[in-house]
Amino acid sequence: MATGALSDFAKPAPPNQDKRWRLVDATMRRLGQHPRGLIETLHTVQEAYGYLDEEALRYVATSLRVPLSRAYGVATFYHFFTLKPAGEHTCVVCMGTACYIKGAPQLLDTVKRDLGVKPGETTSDGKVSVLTARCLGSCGLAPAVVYDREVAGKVTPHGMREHLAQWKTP
Amino acid sequence: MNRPAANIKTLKIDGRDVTARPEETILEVARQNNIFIPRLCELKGLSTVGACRLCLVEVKGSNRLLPACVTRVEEGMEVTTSSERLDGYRKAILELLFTERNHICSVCVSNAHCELQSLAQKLGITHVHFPYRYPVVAVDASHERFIVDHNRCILCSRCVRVCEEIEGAHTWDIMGRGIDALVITDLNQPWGSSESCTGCGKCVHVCPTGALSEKGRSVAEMLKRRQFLPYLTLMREDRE
Amino acid sequence: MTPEELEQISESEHEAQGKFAHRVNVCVAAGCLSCQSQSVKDALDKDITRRGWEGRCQTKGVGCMGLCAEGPLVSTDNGTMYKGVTAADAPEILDSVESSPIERLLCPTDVPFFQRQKKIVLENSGIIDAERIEDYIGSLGYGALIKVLTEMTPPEVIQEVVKSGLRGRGGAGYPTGLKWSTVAKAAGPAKFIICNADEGDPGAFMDRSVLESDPHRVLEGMLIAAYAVGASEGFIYVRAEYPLAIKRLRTAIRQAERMGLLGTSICGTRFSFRIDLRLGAGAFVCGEETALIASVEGKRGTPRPRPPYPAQEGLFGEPTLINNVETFANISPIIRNGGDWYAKIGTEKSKGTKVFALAGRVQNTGLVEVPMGVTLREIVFEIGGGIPEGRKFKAVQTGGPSGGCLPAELLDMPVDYESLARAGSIMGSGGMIVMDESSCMVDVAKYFMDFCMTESCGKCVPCRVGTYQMHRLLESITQLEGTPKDVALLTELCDLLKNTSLCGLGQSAPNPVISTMRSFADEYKAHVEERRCPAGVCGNHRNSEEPA
Amino acid sequence: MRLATVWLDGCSGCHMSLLDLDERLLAVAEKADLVYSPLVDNKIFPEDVDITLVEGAVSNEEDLHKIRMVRERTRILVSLGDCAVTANVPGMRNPFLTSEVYDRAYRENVTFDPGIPNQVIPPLLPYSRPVHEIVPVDVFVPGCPPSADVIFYAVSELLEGRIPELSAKTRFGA
Repeated sequence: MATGALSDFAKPAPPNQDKRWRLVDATMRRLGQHPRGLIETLHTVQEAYGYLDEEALRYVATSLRVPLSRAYGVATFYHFFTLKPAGEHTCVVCMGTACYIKGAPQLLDTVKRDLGVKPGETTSDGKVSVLTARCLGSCGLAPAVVYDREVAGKVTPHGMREHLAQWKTP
Repeated sequence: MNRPAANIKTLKIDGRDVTARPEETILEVARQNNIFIPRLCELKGLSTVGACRLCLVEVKGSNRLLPACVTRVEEGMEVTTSSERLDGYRKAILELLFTERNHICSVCVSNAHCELQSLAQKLGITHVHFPYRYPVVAVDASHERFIVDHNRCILCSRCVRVCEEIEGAHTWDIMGRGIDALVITDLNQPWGSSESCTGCGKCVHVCPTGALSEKGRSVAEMLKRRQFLPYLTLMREDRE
Repeated sequence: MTPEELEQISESEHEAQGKFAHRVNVCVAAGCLSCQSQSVKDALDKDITRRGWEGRCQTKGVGCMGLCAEGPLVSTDNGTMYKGVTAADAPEILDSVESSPIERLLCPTDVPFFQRQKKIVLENSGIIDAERIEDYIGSLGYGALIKVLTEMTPPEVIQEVVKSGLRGRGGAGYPTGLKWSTVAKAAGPAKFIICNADEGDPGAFMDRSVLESDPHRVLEGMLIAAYAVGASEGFIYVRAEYPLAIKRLRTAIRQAERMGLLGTSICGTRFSFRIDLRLGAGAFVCGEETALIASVEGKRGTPRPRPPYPAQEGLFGEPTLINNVETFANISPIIRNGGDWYAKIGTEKSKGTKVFALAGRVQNTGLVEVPMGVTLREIVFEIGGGIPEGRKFKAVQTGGPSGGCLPAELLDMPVDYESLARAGSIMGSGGMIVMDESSCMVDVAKYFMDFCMTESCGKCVPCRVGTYQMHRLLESITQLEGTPKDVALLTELCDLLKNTSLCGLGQSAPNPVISTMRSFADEYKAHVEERRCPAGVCGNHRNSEEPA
Repeated sequence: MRLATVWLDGCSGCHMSLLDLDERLLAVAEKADLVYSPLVDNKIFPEDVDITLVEGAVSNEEDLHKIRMVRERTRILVSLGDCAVTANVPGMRNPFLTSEVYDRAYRENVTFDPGIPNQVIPPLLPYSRPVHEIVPVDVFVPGCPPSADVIFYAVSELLEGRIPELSAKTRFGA
């Protein structure tokens, strides 16, 4: 094989000067620049940027020599990955069994009523993203909600309403 | 090619004595002996995935049903390819496929040439007793020669496999999961804008339904050619 | 690392801890942390400085003490446990170590919740500092590893595990020793160990707790397994949703590497083993072994038909041993005390103990470890303290979305693999959700079907479309718009999915429906024939706790 | 035997195919009275019909009312053709909201006096549905339309008191 052909497919340069690409590159290097490092690398991108956009997917896929469609297939298979930027705040309602039978559906109703968004959506002002989790493993504290990475236990619709109101006021 | 007799397995399919090479699957052996086993995801020349579950057969001594496309023959195996139970399951699976997307045979390019449609007839399906889903899914006609109509897709993944394994482009893959899964090209972009697609059309011809078709075909006009698949496989084997 | 060196570390650890006249342990596992237990520990430390007690009283961040509902939990060296502690209580707690306990915060430990448990997997939880390898070594940690490396051949190790009767704690209960010997016998240039820490059942948090409270125990179990089957590389596939567990595992791996307990030529022998983490990304189906392997390989986590089994052709096509966290956590005590010791605990076919995550409508929610064979009644009513608010018990759900709902008639059934299977449920990974009369069992079935539908990978038709159809039918029944015909369709789909789905997720997805239809048929009947929900849960207007 | 045919939401192609029986219509007429049909004059669907052939999907409130009444008064109900069996082309609107369908039909594609009629046209149901999703159906004759041969075979068998086996003779889209 001609070396010229190979060099055409040498590792591409990061999409821009953003320093966070160095973290992404470090993960890819650690995993030997191998296609099997795809998921780990996507984790790093999401941690650094908050979500996976087309540019990032293209960069990671080409760098790891993963077909574009496969990278997209993987990124959309796993619910932990998101292709859209999240809101300023996130509110994750746990839908584990214990939380479900202890009132998680009522919490979701509260979110819907107060913010007008369904799980997976972000309010139109970009303030709050609402998500559901399979189970946070905080079943002893059911129902549980994560407000911006902080787990809150035994949440009531009233308590939730107050918390959401805090976010709404600038 | 001569093989030592010890390497030949003997088994029974539907009461018939048949012989097979050890690496062969129940489906391959059945096919050689003109015993019909329905299937939609399997296609000779592509890897097997065991996904459509139509080729499930009963094997004596196993309490589970086994997919004929991936189950290798064993000495003394007794296989039943058709029974009231199996036929019931197969009909239910086909009916589920009809409910999943919008399969309107009467206006489909593949009408009369569709594997889903003909299997349904063969298995005696005259109506679907599960409720239909009626999803909103797109038709992408951005490619200059081909069309993908997700209304007709059964997610058999033949297009994904032929593109990866035979053409080597890996333009197709599946995105999402569960009932929301969809076949996509590259980064879920219009097929016409795909960078990796070579336009070879193999995906169109392995597609069992009207999901992938050539442009300019009207109802019932899309005939699929498959002869290239065994041909390519054979020619590549000989090259080694 | 030699046995002598290990002994030395252990001794100096005991000496260092023995220097303190008093010790206060604060739970810093995820449950209590989310009730601000870290601030309790900080306040204690601050008050110790204020008193000048630095050399006299030690505070220690420890793992889960079990009674998560009452957190933050704090225990002192005189055996007192406090519940619901806040930072403001710190001075009073320090006062109490030298006087009488604080009645106001007292959490009695002479109650069945603590007394009826038998701790093997959780023996160090709530006692040692998960972030210090020395503390683990001081509690006999890595002794089992040294023992196998210096005194036992790989077949002897496997023999010990076979003798123990240990069965996989991830769900199906496959005999662990048998699995190990299959991988040991498989030929391959490389073999792999995978620890499945993608705890996926909603309502289960046993594995998280073990990883957060005692991560070295899992590493040691994997090391022993690697030695026994001849593997040189291992992966822990852990949920990305468990950041604390990930952090503590990373710390533990680094510490073990630094001490020469992981890496090349471990303890001066020819045995080498590396462990790396792989983060799960939110796909329940990755609990299925072949899907898990695909995910570790960086692909979509879709299962493939078996055979070939992972023990023959697994990760990267090589023989692979997959066990879950709790299974690995059982290994070092088995090696330390012998398989015969372990086999004496539990029932004839289900040996040892099992950790359950007790949650739902029960007084004492939290983590419990009990010998196999105790009855559901003992767990729910004695250990769990029964149903709060004077309500009536209705069912206990085990095994998550693959399991079933067990009614009051089955409360006296012993909890072991066979009994649960006979009753139409499974052991599963150990989630146990208690429901009272305020839960509608059709609604619960719908909940689990929603879960299975969302988690179906979409590869095989029966699971992909069948779970959708079943969910839709249950949706219409719980909207009180269903008909008896819908129930008949549900029954048909249960049978279809069970017998034709590709993997365990689809095959077991109908279990919650089957088991509720069997034990609570009258509830289904009320929904479709009388358009009435006996529990008052279903219908177009969900009962909300407050007015709109 | 008392025979009826009903026309719900369909293109009438199945009735055309029925007329294609030509001289075989006489053979049918010897054994059956056509007591109700868009092809004959009776305006009221009678009681005690032995066999009713239904063409078309159940798409609006009138269809719904009619098929329930027909089912009550019929011994053997036959779904004739793909629209009755699968909802077929009428069902192609089902992924969309009825409001979108009305807009497309009466506003977007209309140049003279666009507007949704509120009289004469019976309101659409949310979905256009196969007959058997509304009432129990005894015999299914798929096809778009089923050929005259298939219809003749099906009707002949029914008139002889047998349930026809049709899957070998016709299919969806045939």
